[in-house]
Amino acid sequence: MLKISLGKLTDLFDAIAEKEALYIPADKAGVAQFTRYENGLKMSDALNTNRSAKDFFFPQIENLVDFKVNGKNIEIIDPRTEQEDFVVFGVRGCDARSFSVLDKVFLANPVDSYYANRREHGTIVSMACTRPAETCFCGSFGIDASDPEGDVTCWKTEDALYLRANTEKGEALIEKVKPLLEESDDAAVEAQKAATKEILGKLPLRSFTTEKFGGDVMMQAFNSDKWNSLSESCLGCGTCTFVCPTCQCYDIRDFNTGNGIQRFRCWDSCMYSDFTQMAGGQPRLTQKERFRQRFMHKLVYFPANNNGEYGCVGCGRCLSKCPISMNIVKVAKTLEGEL
Amino acid sequence: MQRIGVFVCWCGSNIAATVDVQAVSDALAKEPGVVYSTNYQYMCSEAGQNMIKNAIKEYNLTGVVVCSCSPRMHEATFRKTVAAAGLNPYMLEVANIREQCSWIHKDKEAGTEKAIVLGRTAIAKVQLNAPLQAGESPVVKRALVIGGGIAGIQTALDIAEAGFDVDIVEKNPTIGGKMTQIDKTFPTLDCAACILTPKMVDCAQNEKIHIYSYSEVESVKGFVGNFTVSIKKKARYVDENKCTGCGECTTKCPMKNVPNEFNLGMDNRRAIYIPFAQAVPKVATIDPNYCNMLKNGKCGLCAKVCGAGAIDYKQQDQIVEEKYGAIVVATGYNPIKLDKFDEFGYSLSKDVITSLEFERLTNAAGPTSGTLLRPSDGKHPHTIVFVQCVGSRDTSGCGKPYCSKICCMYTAKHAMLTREKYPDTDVYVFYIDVRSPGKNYDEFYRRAVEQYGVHYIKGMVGKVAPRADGKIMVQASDLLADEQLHIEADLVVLAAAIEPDKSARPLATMLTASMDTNDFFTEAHAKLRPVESPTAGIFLSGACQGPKDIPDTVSQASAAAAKVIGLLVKDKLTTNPCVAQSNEMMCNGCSSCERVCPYGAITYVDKEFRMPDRTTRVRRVASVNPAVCQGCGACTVACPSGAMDLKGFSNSQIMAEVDAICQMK
Amino acid sequence: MPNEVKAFKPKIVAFCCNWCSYAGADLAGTNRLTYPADVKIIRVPCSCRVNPMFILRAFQRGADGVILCGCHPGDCHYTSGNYYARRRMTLLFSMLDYLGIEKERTRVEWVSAAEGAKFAATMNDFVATVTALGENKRLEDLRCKE
Amino acid sequence: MQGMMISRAKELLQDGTVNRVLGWQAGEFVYDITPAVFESAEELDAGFVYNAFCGSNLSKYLIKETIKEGKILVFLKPCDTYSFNQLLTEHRIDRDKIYVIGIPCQGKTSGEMLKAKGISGITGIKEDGDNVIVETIYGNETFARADVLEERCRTCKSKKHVVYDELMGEEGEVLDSGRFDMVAKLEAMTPDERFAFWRSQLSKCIRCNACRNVCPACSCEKCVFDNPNSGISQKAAADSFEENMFHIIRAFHVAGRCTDCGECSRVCPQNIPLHLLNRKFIKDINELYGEYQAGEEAGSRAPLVNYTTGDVEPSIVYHREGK
Repeated sequence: MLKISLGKLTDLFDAIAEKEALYIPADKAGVAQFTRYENGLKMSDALNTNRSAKDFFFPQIENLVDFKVNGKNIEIIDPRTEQEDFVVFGVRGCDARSFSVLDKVFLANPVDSYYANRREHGTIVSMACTRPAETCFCGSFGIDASDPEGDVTCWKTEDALYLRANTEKGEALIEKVKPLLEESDDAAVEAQKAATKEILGKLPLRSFTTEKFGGDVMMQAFNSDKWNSLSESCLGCGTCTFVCPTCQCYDIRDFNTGNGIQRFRCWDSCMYSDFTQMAGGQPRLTQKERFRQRFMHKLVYFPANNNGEYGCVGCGRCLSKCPISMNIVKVAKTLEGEL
Repeated sequence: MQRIGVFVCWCGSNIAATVDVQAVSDALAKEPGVVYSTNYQYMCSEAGQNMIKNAIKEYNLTGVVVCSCSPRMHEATFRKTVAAAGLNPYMLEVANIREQCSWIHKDKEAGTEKAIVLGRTAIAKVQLNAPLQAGESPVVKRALVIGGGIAGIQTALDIAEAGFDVDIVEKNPTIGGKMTQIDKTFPTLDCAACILTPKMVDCAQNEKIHIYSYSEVESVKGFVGNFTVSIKKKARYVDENKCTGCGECTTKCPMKNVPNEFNLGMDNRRAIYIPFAQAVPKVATIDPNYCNMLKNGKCGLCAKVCGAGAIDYKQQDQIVEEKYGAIVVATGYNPIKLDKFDEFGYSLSKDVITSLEFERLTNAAGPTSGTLLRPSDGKHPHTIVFVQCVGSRDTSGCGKPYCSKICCMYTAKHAMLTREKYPDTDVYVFYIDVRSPGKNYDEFYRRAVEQYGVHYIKGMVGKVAPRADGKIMVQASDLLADEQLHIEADLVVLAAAIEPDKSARPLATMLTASMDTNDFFTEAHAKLRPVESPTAGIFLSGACQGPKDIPDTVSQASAAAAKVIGLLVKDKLTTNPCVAQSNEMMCNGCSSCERVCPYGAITYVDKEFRMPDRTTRVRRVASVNPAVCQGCGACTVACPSGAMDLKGFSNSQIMAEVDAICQMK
Repeated sequence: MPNEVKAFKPKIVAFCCNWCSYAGADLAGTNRLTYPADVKIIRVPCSCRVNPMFILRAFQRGADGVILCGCHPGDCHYTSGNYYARRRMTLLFSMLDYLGIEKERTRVEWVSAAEGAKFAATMNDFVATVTALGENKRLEDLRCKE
Repeated sequence: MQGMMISRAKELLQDGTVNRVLGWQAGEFVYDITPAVFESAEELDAGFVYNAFCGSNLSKYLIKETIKEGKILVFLKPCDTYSFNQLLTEHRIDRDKIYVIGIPCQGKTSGEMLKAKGISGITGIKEDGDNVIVETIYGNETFARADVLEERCRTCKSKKHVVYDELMGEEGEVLDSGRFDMVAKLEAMTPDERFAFWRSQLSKCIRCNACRNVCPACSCEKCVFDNPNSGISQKAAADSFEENMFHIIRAFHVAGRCTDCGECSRVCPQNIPLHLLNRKFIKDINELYGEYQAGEEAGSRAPLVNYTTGDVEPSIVYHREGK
């Protein structure tokens, strides 16, 4: 185990930022968000960022291809430039797990080269939680918030930051900043882990489980009439989708710049009435169907296609951000009685 | 994708001198959608137009852009050209490269560059043009005239003369209006009644004219060519068809002390009355405010004396609905109330009167049978002071800011007639300016001064104070002599400003016709369309549009009639195709568009829609009447969902123009 | 001289009412009153046809200034259109200012069909104002400026 | 109050006045209240709640609800009644199918405010006079109620119900609680400061459309931003221009119609003070065209579909006080 005193944290950040782009959670205009590190940027004390860390690999908007129009001729241009290496520091256990969910979508054949390229160049430095919120339920998905996954795992104690490399990429990063770090035993880390585990055991959602949805329940769940009342108050906004670390739907659109076309993709939400517009219109005609789609996807369809892995990591963002406080926990709890 | 032809005009050297027309047509040839691009000396010439026609055929053009002078100049010309070649005339756009380019730029490079941008902008627009068809709407061949004064009468007679049915709605029991109260008319001094009453009788006898007397307009729906109007016939408690106008009832009615409005309250009439001897229709009316039978159920004398059995105490207001192709507003004017003008003592002395009251005092059918007597003691006045501009040209807020126009002339008339009939009378006229333009008007005024010895004094009266001995002290300044005057007068006559009738404002709302701040109706164009309201199918006659004397009123009345006739002879109206259109699928039914529409062209209908989940739902959606819409586009911006768009100037067309102008190149 | 820094030429979009200011612009042309070629006119039936969306669109696409010309209050061809335009534009401009966007980049002027000289003077003044402000940065869309 | 509301709702269901009740349903925690429709006494007993976290403005749900059969009972807080009237003005809801009970509101507690004060792991909340005691797995904390109210409640415009069929509690009054102070503060800044402020705020926007979808004034059948034919449809803001445009157009579309219910700011997951845009328009309208409160009176003519011949010229923007 390696450690660095908190007083030298800035040196660590500076050292990383010197070699590659570094992003850390920082408070900006009242909310915690991953921000490109520049000397002096202070790390946020918030439990988690408002937006998840998926943005780094699956940004909200990205150009896929440019068409340059010249009179009656069109030139096709790949807008991608060399991707720089980057480090995302301070990813929580839930978000750290979300990448493996996203990988199952974007790295499955056919591989999404835009996503793969970013994954390749990104190093994840995760941070153990010590003060989880009542909305946290990552434990329901087997995530250990006190010892999160990632290329490097960190623990922040009163006086020091402890680091452990988990992967080759992690080793490489540690190697680059080795002179700043000192060897240490893991007593402080073990103590923190034990304390955090005790708190996790007290969380209101500690016993929440989605187990019932893993079996052969697709039609039963789909046909439940509980969807009517559950979806009744849904506004059809995209808040849950856009703060979710595992939602991966997107739309591809063309923007006419006046001199050409930029073909870009951007996040889309299955909750939107104009989601998946096609020649025949949107296949899910009512908000109930759209609402059902999102939760069926996370709880039933995704595990059915991915060896039982759910499309949720229990980060709790939707619990605190949904304008009408409808969320996956309420949905799962209401439906499980039906199964 | 359109197949667009571009035609760049040299306009001789007007364009070609500062714009490289060859460069423009070459550059525009490269634009997407352009299949043909050329330039020529005079596109508007027959040869130029033939080039366009031939190219449309040869290259199967679906859209045409002409880069030339202002579309205000030749858009119509080129529309006809493309239509002649079989293209929809609205598939044409004109790029203004003369007035807005070659004529204002001296630098040929800059001018050429701008001309290319303007051409590209027109191309971008025409890409999104859609063929438009002018609509048609039928015309109901009947006109309504609101107001039965001399304006309304003249308009109705002229329309009827052309063979169209016309109805007059008059709120009083008789038609005739203000002119019936006037004694003589300037500048000829012929008797008002002698020239008016034959016209009133003509109206009554004309088969094409129907008079709704003692009636008011309740509501107006519809649009040019097709109005539906509800008219309220107020109960007069006398059967119009039975009453012979013998007048027996009006002499027997015991309620003798009803102020007679015809004589402005200077004498009395009965509760059942005929306003004056030549009233049309000559039918009695019961005044429900005074009739004892109607108020208390006692009396019934008139019914007893009526030989025709025309009295009907149970009569009710009646609503009649009629359809009209055109509506003429002729609601006229009234003198303003003078209670705000304490300095003139109108409410302090009976011998301070208005000019209209003076008319009645000199009229043979008036309260004094035409002998000029003071209202207070019935004596001959020996000194009379006329005060002009009472409440006119008044920016203090008490009166009206405008000139009432008629006062100078009728005051000259009053002064002259007084001096002629009563040469021993001293007559003073106080004026700010004497305004006497008009045929024989200035001569008339000069006669009053020079031949009749009327004392015209430039200056305003400061104070009019009645004295206990019956004399009225008039304090005034003579601006020319620069001295204060004190005149002991027997009678003071105030030339009160005139204002539109109070019924005009609610009527304007019903008609969606606009008014100015003084409640005069606004004309469609102050110079070129002076007898039309901006609202199609609504015409203006007489003083409702602005102060007017009788000759002007009659001129405008006939002009309005001519415009109405011009409308009614058409079987169908073609409508401007560049009108608003509501996309019902996106309309929220919120009424924002309806509220900003100056023409009342938008109505709401409940329609059944198939919803995405295959249920049906009734929704309130906007519907634009293309015959009424004038295409301003106010609704398109008021509409938050973008459901309302304007044909020919659509959101996407305008944005395409913006894009083309801003494009980097 | 390819290396010379090009003087800033603003892009100006002018929305003109067909009945007054468009005719006023024609009159300016007829009288050969010059104003910079940077001004490009879009003809609209009435100032009330101009949607705030169009104005933002112009800035997005690279305009440096947008001016709306309509009939003088009281003279609207459609009786009331310019009154609505007046309220809409007042509020829109105030909002742009509130967001810190240079208020001088937007303007409303009432120009009648007879005021060719006023049209030219207005455009000269507006172009000078916008030129002094420089390029529109605060409401630009870089995608349209490549 | 909750008990009174439930028993009155039961009566109205019982006597057939209404066939369902629009209210709030308790959630997992004390604060995650969801708007819900209740159809029976049992459902009301099981889940109906009215507490300091029932912030949702229920009026917009009536658009959907009044399409259905039968009459619905709705509980409206004072500020919700303004939205209700505005929806009536715009013919979006059917008054005949609604029974309105006005309920008092002492201001709603903000979960976001608690979070900003470092609160986490909430297990319960108790009210104690003017204080709020927050129970968490990390211990209890006490706050003055006024300090943890929603922003819109700290600057509450009115405790008066402008429409109801029945009122529970006292008739309230229109308040003057300085709701334009922050707008005035921004106006007093330099344009550069304002630009920096709004860039930092609007750049947070994730275009989730929560503000739009919750807004009672944004009730379009199809929003221009969802309509590919509008030319401005977006699913994500590609750059600062699109961030600005969305919020300018949205504020403009509701200008004169926005009742200042504050739902937009309450629901924004990124805590953007969106109400400051709407309030700017309201403040301008009040100052330039005379006081106007949208929704105060059903059927009133909104300032942007109205005019006077003497209105100020747009150039007033250049001459106004401030920098």
